[in-house]
Amino acid sequence: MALKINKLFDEEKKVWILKPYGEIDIYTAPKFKEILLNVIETRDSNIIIDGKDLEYIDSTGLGVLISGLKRLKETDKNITIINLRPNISKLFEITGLNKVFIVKEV
Amino acid sequence: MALKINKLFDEEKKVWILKPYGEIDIYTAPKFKEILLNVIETRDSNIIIDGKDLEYIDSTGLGVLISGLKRLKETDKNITIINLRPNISKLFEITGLNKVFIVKEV
Amino acid sequence: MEEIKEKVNENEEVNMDHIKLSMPNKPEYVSIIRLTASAIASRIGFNIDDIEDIKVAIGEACTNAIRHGCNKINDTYDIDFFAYEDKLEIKIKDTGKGLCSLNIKEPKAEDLKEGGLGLFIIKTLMDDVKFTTLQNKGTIILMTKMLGVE
Amino acid sequence: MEEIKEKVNENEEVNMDHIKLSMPNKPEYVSIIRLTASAIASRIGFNIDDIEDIKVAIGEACTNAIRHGCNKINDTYDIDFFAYEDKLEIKIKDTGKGLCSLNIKEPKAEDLKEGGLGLFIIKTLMDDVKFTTLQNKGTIILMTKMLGVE
Ligand SMILES: Nc1ncnc2c1ncn2[C@@H]1O[C@H](COP(=O)(O)OP(=O)(O)O)[C@@H](O)[C@H]1O
Ligand SMILES: Nc1ncnc2c1ncn2[C@@H]1O[C@H](COP(=O)(O)OP(=O)(O)O)[C@@H](O)[C@H]1O
Repeated sequence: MALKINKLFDEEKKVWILKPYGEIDIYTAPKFKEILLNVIETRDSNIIIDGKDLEYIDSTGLGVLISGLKRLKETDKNITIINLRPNISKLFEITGLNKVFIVKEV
Repeated sequence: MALKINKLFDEEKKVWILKPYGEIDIYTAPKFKEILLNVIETRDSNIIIDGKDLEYIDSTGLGVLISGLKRLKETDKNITIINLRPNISKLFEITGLNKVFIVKEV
Repeated sequence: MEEIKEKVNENEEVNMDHIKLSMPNKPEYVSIIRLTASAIASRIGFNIDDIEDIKVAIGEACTNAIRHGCNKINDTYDIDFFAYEDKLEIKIKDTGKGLCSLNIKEPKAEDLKEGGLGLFIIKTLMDDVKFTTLQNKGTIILMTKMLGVE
Repeated sequence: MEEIKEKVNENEEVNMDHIKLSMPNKPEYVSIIRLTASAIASRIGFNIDDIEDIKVAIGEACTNAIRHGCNKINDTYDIDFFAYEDKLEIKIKDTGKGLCSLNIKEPKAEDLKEGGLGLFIIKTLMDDVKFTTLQNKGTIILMTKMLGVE
């Protein structure tokens, strides 16, 4: 019912790794947006989102991801999403967002 | 949200061991009662109830235990309850039923 | 009835969220109410022990509403949650025959009675419990759990 | 409005349980509604995948009710569950400005718009979705998930 987000910058691969724990919905999306945009501002690089412990995301959360991607695209960077649970993977498929983000099985 | 009950007769110790999984409440208590009384009818001996996977019990469920105990008392048998979770242990204490049944920590 | 109404109006001036639920008087739905109550209590910030207490208390009250408090076969009863910053009030209202007696006694262990534990359990687990009963017009039970009180 | 009312009356003749919920228009309570919906769906017998679909759909509908469908600050909106043996109908009713357009388009991936996914997701995950909208008087969305249908 809540959301925690772990963030770290992988110095070797020069990439942000964000790992959300819990649910991203209308209540928690603003916090997620703040962290995502803050991360991009701090260091403009590719972002990996590890979905292993993301239990739920709704259109509000997808909207935040899209706004992050838009920002990154300005400097030709990207968002890769890994480890998505089947129920969430399904959402990316039906919305076509699996073709907008780099969605990887593992 | 449902209830399953495992029953076995320990031939060595001559005792029934019942292990409920889930919740005993107004909805599932009738099933629990049926199994408990059936067990007593099949073989009139002491009963051990293993509460390890009992997640919830309400006054309806406690009532079933009492009616089982009443039946057993007629032939000087008893009900021992083991492995109760703290939240359920508390219910036995406040109702004084920890002095009516043999309630053991392990 | 009056007393509870006044209480609710007074409440509306402070910071309070009101969640209303109407349920069929069927045993199979009580676990859903317990789950919803847990989620609300957890949102307010109650700890696990208190959430368990609230779960048991609301379960007992709903069980009574179904058993004693519903007249017709396809009847419903109402559950109101009043979520404050520092407490949760829960009101369960049925349309049954009303409580016969408000004399809730501590159960006597030696007696070995199958019933009569529900109201006692509610009183023990909650910080405040009020009954309003109208002969043949139903029962209202209003119970309160305070946040951070032992 | 008429259409949905008729439907409900018709329903009451078959075996159906009606659960009513009224919620404050606050984001922090949407997860509680999702949880309650999951529990109801599970009680009817839906499998895990279908329960997930129902959870997402009701989440989106409640999000819209809060975002677009509530006029006042301390407004509430209503969720009705109609539990049948072979389906779950969910009605979400707000008092907002009403839907401007019922023209729900498949999102275009290239467009990269932050919004506009909610109604499309609902339509995709549920077996049937009906909107009733009254200019400045709110929106009703009635969505149905059938049991055991792919
Ligand atoms: N909602 C209610 N409507 C009418 N009578 C009630 C209600 N709740 C409780 N009672 C009365 O109070 C008595 C004690 O209730 P309780 O302590 O829960 O035990 P039990 O339900 O097992 O008898 C019940 O037997 C019933 O007569
Ligand atoms: N309950 C509602 N009341 C009024 N308008 C609504 C409601 N639900 C949806 N809408 C309208 O439909 C549009 C599309 O909704 P949706 O697909 O959920 O995307 P989003 O909410 O992100 O815009 C909204 O922008 C809004 O104008």
